[in-house]
Amino acid sequence: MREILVLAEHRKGVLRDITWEMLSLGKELAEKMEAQLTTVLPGYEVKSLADELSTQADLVLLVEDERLQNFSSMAYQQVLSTLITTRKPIITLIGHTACGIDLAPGLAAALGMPLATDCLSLTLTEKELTAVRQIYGGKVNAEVACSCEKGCIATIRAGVVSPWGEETRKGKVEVIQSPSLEGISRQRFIEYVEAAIGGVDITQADIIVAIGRGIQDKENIPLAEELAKALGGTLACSRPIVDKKWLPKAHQVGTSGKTVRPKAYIALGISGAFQHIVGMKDSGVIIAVNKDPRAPIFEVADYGIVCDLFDFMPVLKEKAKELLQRR
Amino acid sequence: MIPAVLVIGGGIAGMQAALDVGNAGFKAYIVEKEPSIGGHMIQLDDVFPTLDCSACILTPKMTEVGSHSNIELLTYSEVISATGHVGDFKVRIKKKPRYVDEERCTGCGICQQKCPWKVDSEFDMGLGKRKAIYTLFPQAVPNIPVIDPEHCAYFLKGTCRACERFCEAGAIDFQQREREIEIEAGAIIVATGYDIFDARLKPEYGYGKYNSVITALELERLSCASGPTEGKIQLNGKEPQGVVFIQCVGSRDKTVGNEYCSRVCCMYTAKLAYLVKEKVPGVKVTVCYIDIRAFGKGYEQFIERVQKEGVIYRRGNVSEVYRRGNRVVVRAEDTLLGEPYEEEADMVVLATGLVPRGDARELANLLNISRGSDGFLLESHPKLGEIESGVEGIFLAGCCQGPKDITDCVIQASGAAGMACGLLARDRHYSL
Amino acid sequence: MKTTITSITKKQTLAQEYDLLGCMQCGKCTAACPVAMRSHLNIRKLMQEALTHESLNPIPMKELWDCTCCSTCTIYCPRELKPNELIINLRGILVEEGHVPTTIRDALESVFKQGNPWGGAKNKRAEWATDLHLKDATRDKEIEVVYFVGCTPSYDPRVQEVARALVKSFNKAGVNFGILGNEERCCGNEVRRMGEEGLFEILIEDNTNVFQKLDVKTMVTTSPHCYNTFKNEYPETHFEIQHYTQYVANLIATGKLTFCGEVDKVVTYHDPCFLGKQNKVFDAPRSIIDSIPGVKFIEFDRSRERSLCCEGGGGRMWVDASDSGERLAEVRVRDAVEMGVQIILTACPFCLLNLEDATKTIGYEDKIQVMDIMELVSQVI
Amino acid sequence: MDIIVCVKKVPDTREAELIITKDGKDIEKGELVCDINEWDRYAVEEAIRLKEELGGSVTAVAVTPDEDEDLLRKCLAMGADRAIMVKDESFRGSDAHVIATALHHIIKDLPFDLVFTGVQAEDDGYAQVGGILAGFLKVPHATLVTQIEVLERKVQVHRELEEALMEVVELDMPAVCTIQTGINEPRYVSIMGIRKAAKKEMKTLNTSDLGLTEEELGDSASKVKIKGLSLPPSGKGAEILKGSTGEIATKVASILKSKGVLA
Repeated sequence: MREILVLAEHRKGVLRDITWEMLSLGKELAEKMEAQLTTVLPGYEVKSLADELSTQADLVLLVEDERLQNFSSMAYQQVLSTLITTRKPIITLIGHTACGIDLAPGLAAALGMPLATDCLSLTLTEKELTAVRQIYGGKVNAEVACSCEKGCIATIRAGVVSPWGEETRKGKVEVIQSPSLEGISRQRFIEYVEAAIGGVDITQADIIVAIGRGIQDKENIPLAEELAKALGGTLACSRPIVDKKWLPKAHQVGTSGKTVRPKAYIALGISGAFQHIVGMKDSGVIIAVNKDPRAPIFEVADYGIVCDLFDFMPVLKEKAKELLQRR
Repeated sequence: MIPAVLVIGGGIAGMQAALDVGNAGFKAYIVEKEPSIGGHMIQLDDVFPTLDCSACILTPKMTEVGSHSNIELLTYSEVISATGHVGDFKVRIKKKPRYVDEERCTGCGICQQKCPWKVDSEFDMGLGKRKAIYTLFPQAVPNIPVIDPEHCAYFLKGTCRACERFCEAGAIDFQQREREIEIEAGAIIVATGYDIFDARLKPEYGYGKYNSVITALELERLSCASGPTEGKIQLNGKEPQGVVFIQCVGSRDKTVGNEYCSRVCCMYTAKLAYLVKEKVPGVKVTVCYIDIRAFGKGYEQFIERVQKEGVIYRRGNVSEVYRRGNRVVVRAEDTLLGEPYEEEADMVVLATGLVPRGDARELANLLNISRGSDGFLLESHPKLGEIESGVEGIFLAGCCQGPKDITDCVIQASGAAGMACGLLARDRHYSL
Repeated sequence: MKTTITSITKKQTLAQEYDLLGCMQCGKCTAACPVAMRSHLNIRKLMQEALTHESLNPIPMKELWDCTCCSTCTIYCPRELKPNELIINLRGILVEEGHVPTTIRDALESVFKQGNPWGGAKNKRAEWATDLHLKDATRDKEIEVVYFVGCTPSYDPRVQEVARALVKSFNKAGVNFGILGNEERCCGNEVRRMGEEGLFEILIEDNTNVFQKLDVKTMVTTSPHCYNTFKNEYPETHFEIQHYTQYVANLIATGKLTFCGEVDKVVTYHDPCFLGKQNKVFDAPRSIIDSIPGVKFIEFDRSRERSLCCEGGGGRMWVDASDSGERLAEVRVRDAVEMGVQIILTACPFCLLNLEDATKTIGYEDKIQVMDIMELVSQVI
Repeated sequence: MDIIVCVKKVPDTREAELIITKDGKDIEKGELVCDINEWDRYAVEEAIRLKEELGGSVTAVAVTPDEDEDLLRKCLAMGADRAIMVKDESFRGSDAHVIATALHHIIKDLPFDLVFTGVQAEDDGYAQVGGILAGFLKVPHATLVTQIEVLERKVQVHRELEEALMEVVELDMPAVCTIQTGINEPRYVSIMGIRKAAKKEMKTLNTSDLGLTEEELGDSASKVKIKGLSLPPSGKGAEILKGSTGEIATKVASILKSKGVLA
């Protein structure tokens, strides 16, 4: 039976959203290719997760081993390469996450398979996989293709596919013996560490005013801070601001920062790298201010303002003050 | 060899030189630009380190000069040309019109009382007033007033003549004209003194912009009992609570072309600081200095005494003075603490340095003597010939040759007089 | 982390280069320094350290970046030494060692890559003037005046207004002028002061090559910073360099630029350090202001030679001071408000930005306005 | 501690308006300014910091179709000890697999304790080279590294996960790390520094020096090929608000109000 293989990603006993997103995408591909949707769950004492997965896959391959308790690219690679070699799926889907980025390239190299990473959408034919990706920081869309005749691997960007959210399959769970996992001791998981969080919790805010590179200078941050204050909101930022150490990590929105869902999200001078967009796309209303009309942020924003944010900030601040005073 | 010495300048150096020459039995002429002899010293209050009253020690000397049988005073006069050579100089002198007949005037002073026209007094550094007919100061020698035609109503409008009406001696003479005379002398002693550095050239101190920023000489006049405030240290009728002295204003400063140390400012600052402390109860006095140069006899002890009186010495040059409310702020670094600071004050006193007289170049050309790169008249040798000018028969005395204190002026003047007399005496010896 | 320091400066070299033996440690430099009261930067002490210590390691001296290069220390030095240049030299060591604040790093890299420190794209330099249809000075040989716009007026939307206002005046007065368009590059004044001497040399060479192709008599700059370096630091400029205030003052004096309106406002003028203190251009800007009908002009207490630095020079547009405390631009704005001034005028992009920023940080936006002289002029011509 | 850092030059597209070439497979790069890939720059800095702390050497390596000497000079100026550039026109259009193959050929004969790459490149953003290279070299690896501590024959690294979480992983050396931005503050490279670095060793090789065959190179060897590029329409999705700044601010305020977050 032809197969679409999806790697189930989980951490600390919980399946991650990306897994459901990939299953959703996998279901679409499987239906088109008349293939079986199979998901692989490497882990230890994760039977319950396998049951969960079975609601949206035809087959769940549960690989249980104490050494698979936490994600390890070396161990996962062995599990997957063994399975792929024997089962020969048309395509293997992995999340373009911290886990997938660590795993997929080495896996592809070991199997000699083509790998398309960070894909937004996939089209599969008998011979070819076509993927849409973003390049140049999201300013250009690229259509890339590779052969899938001898199998292929794709990593999927988080948050671009909607999960089904309901039971679509009644799959069975098959327990698979873990491979020998030789040599994995050269890479050892030690622990998880929470990034230091300051006094703020941006996830609790109703209004977020977020700044990006466009703020230009640390000195300009107070201007945004004042605006946030005037709106009764909280200041957040994109990754470069934290990289420059202009704001503490606790303010960062995005994959490596916080995911936020405020009622309103105002993005000031944020171009909209996907790592950021993932962290805020579910906000109630998104208003983006950017000089560049082609900035990717406008794709997710509900309202866009193409102007210099330094012109805009003070005016909006005044407007907000006015409104609040009237109240 | 003409047995007479021409002394140019009637300040302390010129007076001392003339007295020594006169006492040696030679004729001495003093040519003085101003209407009276006395020079800068007569403007001072007390002198360091003894705290003697300057006028008290100087007026007897002035009187002696005025009445000395061998000394002829040519006040309100200027040298306009000189020819000849050692032993036989011919010097032409311009006598400016006083509009007062020197022969007739009795010095009663009624003319000054009756003159209705008030003018800022140069002698009081503009802090007090004089009349359009005036003597520089009450003890002026000669005690003969002059009329200042730039302010006299008669010269300006052709009316008034109050002085003429009240002068019982009939000495007022509006018809007087400038005259030239020629004097012959065997030797010349140049004792033309110095000018005070113009503090406006250091705009960062705000002199001329803020009333509370004054020069040290202005403070001398305020402190002087005969001055415009009768010795009270006051500005606009108020005593200052904080006084800051800024040293080295116009001295040791290449930006204004004065690389040299003015030698007297450290000591006169200490003296003035002492006087302020003494006269104003509770006043805070700060002296901002670069180094303290107290090398004379008793000077170091004097500085110590002033410090012990409570004057705060802070090492570090002041960068600027600016306004804050009704007061001014002095900004400096305390270089000993390595700490910049700002100090508020009601009075800032600029210890302005000594600069060559404005006409030093003209005088040097006229006498064919040299000037140094600093603009002062040049001695023949910096160590061994501080008195000789380089032209035989012409000697230097006092601050025209470089900044120095009263003590050194007097010494150099006596030296110059001695050398001049020696020159003249050489000839007398032969003729005997 | 251990750091290997390869170019610690030996005292002999510094002493010779900056005549440190001539320093009398009077402290006037530090006293005059606009940031000394708030910063660890003590230039007098630094002079002594450079002289007496065996070697000087500037790497831990974060305060070196506090200097605004206003040059007051140098202008005031009674021994005519150049303390400011010592700071620039020490920054040069930091630059060579790579130890510069990231924002300075980004600015310098942007100058190298894009020809401006603001990160703007090289080929968007003349975008501000697209709708103005200005002559291209690199092609049009008939041009008499080259208008050197400068980086900040080219890219900063606020300061672009100044360039537009100046263009309006030039057009009104019939000046035959052009701009260098995308061939214009950073003048390097700030680059030199950030210690990047190598990059400054490249900029001199590149700019001089462009200038030499032009057969012009006069170049006019918006910024006093460009004016300063062209006038005093470029070895070969075969034409006359003028700051716009000088050029416009002359246009007004010769009757070429006339006014047709009135400004009923109380204004003052803030002297930019690079125009006033450093180049003694005090009267030209004042004569322009005086000629604007209706304007009531009041001087700041600290004006002309005694003007207060806005803290925008010497790379300070790209780096924060190492300390907190009231910024001088804020002091300036407070003073102006107290004086009853409605508009603070200035003639430098950095002063404009800093002063305007200060009105906001102290909440005086409604009380006072900050404008470039040209902006006010353009309202009434 | 011998560290090899793989670097790449990329065009700076942040402020630029991009134009797609006629063949639709690339963007016009003529007007764009190129510089070291942001992630690689952090990688070079990290390598140099480790060398400064622990001794050893840093070798910068680039595989490129263009004359990228300036890229490697910059790495040398930052503090790398030597540089190797493999230049071949056939690298144009290569996918990560080909680049990793070439890098593997260079690195396999060099002594090393660590190999660094950036997590990804600013241009294609594949995030593959480091992982594939580790596979070829048969050494353990870690991606998205934000902190490195060198211990006895092993390194302990922090990997950046999602939701502000970090994973601490230990790797036996030799190992490959792909470096995430923010791990350090890359130093400035001065013009003087670049001039001085001219004295340092820089080797330029071609593909035959590496024993690479044509089948292993170029577009034909790439497993993943670009079919075509397109520009996303500007402002897709967002309703662009127009008018004066004041008008826009009023609209924004009413939008916020309608969402119940203001007043």
